[in-house]
Amino acid sequence: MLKSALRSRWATLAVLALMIAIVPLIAPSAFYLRVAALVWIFALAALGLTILMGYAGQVSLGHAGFLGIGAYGVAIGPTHLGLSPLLSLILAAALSGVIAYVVGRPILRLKGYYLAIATLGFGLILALIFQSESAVTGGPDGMAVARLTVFGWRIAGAMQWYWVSAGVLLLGAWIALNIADSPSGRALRALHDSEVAAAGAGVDVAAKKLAAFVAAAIYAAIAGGLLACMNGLITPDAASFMHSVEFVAMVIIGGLGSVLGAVVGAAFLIVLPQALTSLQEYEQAVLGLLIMVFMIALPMGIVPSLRNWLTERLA
Amino acid sequence: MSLLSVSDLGISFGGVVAVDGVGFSVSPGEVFSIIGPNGAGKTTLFNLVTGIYRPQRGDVRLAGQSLIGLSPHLLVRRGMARTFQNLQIFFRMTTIENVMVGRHLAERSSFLSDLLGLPHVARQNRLTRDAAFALLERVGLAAHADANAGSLPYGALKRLEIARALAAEPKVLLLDEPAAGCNAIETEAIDALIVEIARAGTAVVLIEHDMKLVMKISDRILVLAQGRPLAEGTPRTIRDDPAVIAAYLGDHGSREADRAHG
Amino acid sequence: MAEFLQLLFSGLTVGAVYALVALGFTLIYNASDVINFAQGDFVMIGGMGTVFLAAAGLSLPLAAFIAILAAVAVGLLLHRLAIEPARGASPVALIMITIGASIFIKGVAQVVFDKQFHSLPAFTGSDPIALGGATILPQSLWVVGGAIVLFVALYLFLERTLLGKAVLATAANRLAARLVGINVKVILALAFGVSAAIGAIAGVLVTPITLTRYDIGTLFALKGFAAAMVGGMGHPLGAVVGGVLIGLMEAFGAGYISSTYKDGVAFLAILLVLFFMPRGLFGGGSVERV
Amino acid sequence: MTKSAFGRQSLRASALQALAVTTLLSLPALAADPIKIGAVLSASGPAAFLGDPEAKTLKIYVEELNKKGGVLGRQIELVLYDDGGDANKARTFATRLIEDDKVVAMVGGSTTGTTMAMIPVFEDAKVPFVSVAGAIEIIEPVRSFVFKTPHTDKTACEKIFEDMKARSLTKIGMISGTDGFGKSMRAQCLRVVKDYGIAIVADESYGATDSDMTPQLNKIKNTAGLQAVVNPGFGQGPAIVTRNYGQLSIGLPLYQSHGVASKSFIDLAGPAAEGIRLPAPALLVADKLADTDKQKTVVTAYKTSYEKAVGQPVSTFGGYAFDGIQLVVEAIQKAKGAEPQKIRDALEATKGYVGVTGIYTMSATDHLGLGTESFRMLEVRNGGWVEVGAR
Repeated sequence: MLKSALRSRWATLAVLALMIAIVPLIAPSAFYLRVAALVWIFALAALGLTILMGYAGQVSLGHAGFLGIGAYGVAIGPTHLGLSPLLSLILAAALSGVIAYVVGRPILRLKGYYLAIATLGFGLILALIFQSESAVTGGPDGMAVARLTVFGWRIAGAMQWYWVSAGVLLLGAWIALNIADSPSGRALRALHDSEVAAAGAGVDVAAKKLAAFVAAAIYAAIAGGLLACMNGLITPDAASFMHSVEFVAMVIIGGLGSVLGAVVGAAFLIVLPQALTSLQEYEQAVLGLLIMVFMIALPMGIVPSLRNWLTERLA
Repeated sequence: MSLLSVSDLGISFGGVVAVDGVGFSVSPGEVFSIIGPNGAGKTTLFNLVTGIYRPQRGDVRLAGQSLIGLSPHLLVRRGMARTFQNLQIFFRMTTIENVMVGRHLAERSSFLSDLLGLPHVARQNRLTRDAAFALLERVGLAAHADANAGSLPYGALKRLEIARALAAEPKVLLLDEPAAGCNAIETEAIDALIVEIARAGTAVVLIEHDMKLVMKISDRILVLAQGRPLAEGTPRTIRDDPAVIAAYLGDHGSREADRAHG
Repeated sequence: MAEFLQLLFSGLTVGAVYALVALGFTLIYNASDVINFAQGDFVMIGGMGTVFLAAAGLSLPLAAFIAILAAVAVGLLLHRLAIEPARGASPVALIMITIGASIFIKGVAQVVFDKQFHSLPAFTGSDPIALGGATILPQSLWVVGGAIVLFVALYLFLERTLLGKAVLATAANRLAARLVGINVKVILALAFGVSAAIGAIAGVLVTPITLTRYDIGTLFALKGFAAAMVGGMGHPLGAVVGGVLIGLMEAFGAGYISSTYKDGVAFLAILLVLFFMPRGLFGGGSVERV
Repeated sequence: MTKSAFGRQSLRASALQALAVTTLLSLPALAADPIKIGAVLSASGPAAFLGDPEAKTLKIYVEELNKKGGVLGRQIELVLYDDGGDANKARTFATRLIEDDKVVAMVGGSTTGTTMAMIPVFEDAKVPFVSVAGAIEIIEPVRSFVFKTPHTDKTACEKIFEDMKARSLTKIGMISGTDGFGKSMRAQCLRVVKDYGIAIVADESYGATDSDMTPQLNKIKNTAGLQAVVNPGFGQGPAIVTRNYGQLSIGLPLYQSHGVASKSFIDLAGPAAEGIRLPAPALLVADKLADTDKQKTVVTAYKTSYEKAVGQPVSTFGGYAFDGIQLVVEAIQKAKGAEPQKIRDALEATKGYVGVTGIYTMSATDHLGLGTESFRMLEVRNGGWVEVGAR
């Protein structure tokens, strides 16, 4: 009973909502709100990977590329095309989905490490385009992004961005949870374990993988758009390989396939560098060490391990 | 009237002929077994029939329509389901979810409505769950419905695979060694289950090494040797066929077959 | 013609480096199914180690030798402390562990060494050799020659020695290898050690050409990984061919088409190769067993 | 006033200090409080060769200053963060400096990208920000609280083209890095090149991490009528370009940018560096400066203390940071207080400040205050820098 309560999607959403509600109450300054808003935004992108990697078991080492599409879409739309930032965000998300749909078909036929290198290559090419097409993207130093305006309300300041990002994350989490417990979600989780058996049960494996890939791309693009608007500037390193790696690390450290895990993983990797600043030049070494230790000691990830521990304790 | 008819099927891998000139047909309600020594091409034959490999020669027809070139998930739609020799269980899911996946084709919802969690998705989930639960009851796994599939014993997983295949409401069910690795009691349960499935009107195609089981429940048997058909007929004719005895059953096998009948 | 030759030399030199890194990837992958993203950092340790030991007054060969030993030690530690305890983890988790290791090695290197670029003197002078209107540096010959020697040595080791055959056996079937009395743990450690040595030797060879810095490993890891995949993961010859191919594509792409998308050319080619041959050039077709 | 001040520093301040503050009412209430100056630099990551010497310079400078008693009788507390070259991280650290650390000024932003990301934070908070990154966009248009110390890449281009014109080199090739520095400088050079009657007949680029540029250089070499080549870029790229340039025996004059102005460039590029010219600040030729040179004292002092503490040759980048923090400290001194607004006003009023990079004279319309005269054209001779040409 308790176990199923802990697993229910309303429990997850409630925990998430609680986290979101508490942070502003205990945050000593706007800096903490900014860090929290970054956590929500990166968690949103990580949620896309939760669907793709956690549910469907398809690795992507190019996720940041789609983040870049969203971010640059929001930057380019108002600057070069005269579109409103909000419309640009929506169009960028759609474009990201379309691109994922087109490249996903050939790429998703690959498996395991081959899929990893193909997505990695695709992400690198995107990052390279953002860096090279200076006339449109501003080149390596990036470009300025117009403020986001939603129905006349101009979003500015840490507090407003905190609530906007938290709201979008909640929506994203709700959708990810909906998928998990639906015919499509079951199909994705099934093909994760056995593609032949899933096909044998009537699941159109290629189509479902593609749907997950597109969904992941849209999540990433929306996160990228929000990031760009919040910072008012976007640089190509947002789409870099290291950020793709970070997203994978987020979903694995948090707990593969767990919605709350993606949030916890994002929090871990966003807050950690802030906490490690006192270590100065040892920061990187400690970061690498912590990633290794977590992967080895908690292979299931933080949230599932914690949940198991809780259910065992309470059972 | 035959439901599934296979004719002159053949494939080679890198010059080695794996299956050659195999044909058979199965009628609704019939239990048709395929036997043969290891490496005779039984599982390859299954993979050809279920569209996992594309045959280089021959034809597979279900209710008169050719299935050649259709991808596996479309075959299910036509009414064909199977189980796997080495288990293909969804280990990250619960027992009942495994069977629910089997209901995939019967489910009415789109990806979009799924991610928006529309009310009819919840209704659909309930319907699927009920149907899956009924199947679990039928194979005797209802008590483990919410357990992680990975925690079930081997014999139970074999039955779980059958339940998942049945969830697609197939006209033809292909079972690849459903009793392999099971103890006597588990084998008994599977044996009863297969008979019951056939009695309900489903055509069952069975690959099995347990001769006792095969001889007991089969209506007809096809013997494969080195990818080619060696003999076909009722359990009695097969048991008495000198070629089969020589090539495959041997002394031990025929004695076992005797015991099954006696 | 001269231009073609110049691009060819350039591509071969760079390709030889990629090939060596890919070879290291392949060896570890074969023995343990792990894609080691810290492979590039062995190259860095080889180069940076030699630079700093030489600066401390050691002769170049001795400095290089100690640096290679240091890389081997790091390789063995990586296996013992990070890969071995995570046995049975998913491939993605293993990738993340090696990426964590790579970040860790870089983090330590920037403290132990520094964050500046460094170079080594060329082994046999830096006067370019003219050849058919093009020029090639003597050090390039060292790199290409070194890659050939290492590849042949690895080939002979795997095919002709009992220990090498044990590595191949472990790669083919770990359980069976254990059953016939092969100490799988030792074999895996050996694979990490040898792989680290190959990387470090590559580092010593290329530093006079490409320069080195604490974080140079990421680039080598990405290109080496790509080379290994183009060749077909797990095939030593495929790794070498893949490496040289990528080196050549980059050089000819930059020379004849555009230098802006040089890195893109290589990865686009990878996407195309995998599109037509999903298991790489040497991976062959595989039949899924169910 | 006193109450809130106590509240804020209660953790750190000893009872004794508190007593001192309350008794010595004639002094400012926070006299014993250190002045907090922030710095966000790319001390690691791809731009580490910028951020690393910058970070080291700031640390050395602040330590020395504090030993001498600090400024206005108060110690300086340097709050230093490493953004790893990531604009998003830089922005977060900038927020942290303002919101949490409450710094009164900031020196940093190793790259143009990170600087641009941080500018809005400081503009909103009205805290002066002295950038150590190159591009001209940082101070054009002028932003009230944003200053910078490095020469712009435009000035570097002008200096190079002046020299080319003097040597009547009119058809040139360009090979630029695709990093922020290389791209920005290439764009500036293209903008001003016509003013000097020079034509760019070949225009190539290379990736920041490329290890072989012979393909691109070969293309340039085969361009008809070529008289010289210029290489806007920083990092290891220009060193490899220089080596490849020598390997292909192109033999024409090669100009590098101030992006490689450090002795270590000569070490990396090896013998092929011989004869190369580049625009650089006086810092590189400290020992060869005439005794009458205004910059001689400050340049020699910085060079000596940096090289003694770090054990590596000075670079222009460290110099930018040195000038940055020095400008801020001078401004605090002049303003006789550490309020951000006062520091800003004093910075803008900087007149004839002699730094290691050049002599700064700022105004409401110029938040850099350096001209081409701060650059010296140097040539590599016998493995060292020599000043050439008229200034």
